[in-house]
Amino acid sequence: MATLSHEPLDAAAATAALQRRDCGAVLTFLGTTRDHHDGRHVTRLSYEAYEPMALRELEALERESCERFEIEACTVAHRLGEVPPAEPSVVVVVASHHRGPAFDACRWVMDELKKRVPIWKKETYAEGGEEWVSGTKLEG
Amino acid sequence: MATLSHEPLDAAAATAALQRRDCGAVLTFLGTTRDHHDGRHVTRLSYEAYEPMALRELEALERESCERFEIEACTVAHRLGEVPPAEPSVVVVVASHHRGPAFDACRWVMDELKKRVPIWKKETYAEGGEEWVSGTKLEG
Amino acid sequence: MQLNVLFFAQARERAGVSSAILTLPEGACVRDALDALVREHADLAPLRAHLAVAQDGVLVRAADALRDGAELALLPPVSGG
Amino acid sequence: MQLNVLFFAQARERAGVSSAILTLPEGACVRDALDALVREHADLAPLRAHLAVAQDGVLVRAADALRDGAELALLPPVSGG
Repeated sequence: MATLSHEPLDAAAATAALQRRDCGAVLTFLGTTRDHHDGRHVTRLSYEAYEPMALRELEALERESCERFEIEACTVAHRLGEVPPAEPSVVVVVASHHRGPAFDACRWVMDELKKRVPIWKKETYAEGGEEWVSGTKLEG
Repeated sequence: MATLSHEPLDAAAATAALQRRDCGAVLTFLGTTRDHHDGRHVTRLSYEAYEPMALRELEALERESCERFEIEACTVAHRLGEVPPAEPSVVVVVASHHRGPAFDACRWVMDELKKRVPIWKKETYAEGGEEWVSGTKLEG
Repeated sequence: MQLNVLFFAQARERAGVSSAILTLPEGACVRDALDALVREHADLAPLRAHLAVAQDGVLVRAADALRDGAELALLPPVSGG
Repeated sequence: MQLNVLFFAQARERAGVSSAILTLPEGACVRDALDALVREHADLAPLRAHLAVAQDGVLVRAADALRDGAELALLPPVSGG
């Protein structure tokens, strides 16, 4: 089940939820906030979303990943608001019988998430100033 | 740091240990024990290793993965002895600046682990009987 | 017709508001809405070519018709993950 | 020379022991050790072609020389993960 959350994401719980007796592989991707970007020191990172649409798109990614790849389950959670350095802003968990499709699906979900989901990241810099990270134009 | 353990693996702790302020991606692979294999119901799974050599090979995989791919850290843990269904027998965690190399490295480590590390898996079946899972001959 | 316009990220900051009511003549399309919004919020002009627009949560194109009472969202290039 | 032989997985079960002391003439190679082990534990014969051998933790080939006092491990096809 897709989640948008203003609280810290619980990657361990998301992973445990997908450990199943019939699956041999569980892959968990954490996109964690970095304190550097293009040589600048980032002191603050925050995310904003068009929440109802973003949630629907995350749900679509979960569903489509199960259709496109030989996987049994996929969950995506994205954090909103301020995210301290080293904490995850996004958690994708994929469970499958065999490991190959888990890697393929998890990578696909992250690639698509960055192109399709109305979420925006803003960085604040130690040197002063803040900036919306340059992103990808949504295509209908 | 590579680990061989007769106790349950703590995937959450292994993941948390690699969440770093300078890394944007942390990927955690869990190889979990399945209760079915080739249509047979597996009631018991256990692992045996040539421990000193296996540990050295796991350490080599950690080191080589950091040399071959643009990643910052890699840890591998393998459980030995009996592993109940749905619990991880192996945990690989990779941290990197960007997510592409994390996926490549984690997949490579699992492929190599299955070819290079002297560990053996035995399955016991509900129908009776037990079997060492057919594997890969080690090559010098 | 009336639309409830939502502004996100750079669009919100450039417009100085997170939402607004926009009144347009019957038969207006997405392009007409953008024209009106840029007239009202001149700082949106440099962003316009980069904006996607969703009507009631579905992406629409410049020539698509608007529905009275719809929610129109201005979506700058996305950078989630 | 004397070698400490370790048997793993199928090799252990077929030999019925997990370790043994093997005495061989000076100059013996890995092949000689396998010959002697299969003579002593006939059930190892079907596995022999599939075994890898490590001397003191390093994989060796059939013609490689053995070292007195070494640890020789019989390693069936591996299936970790």
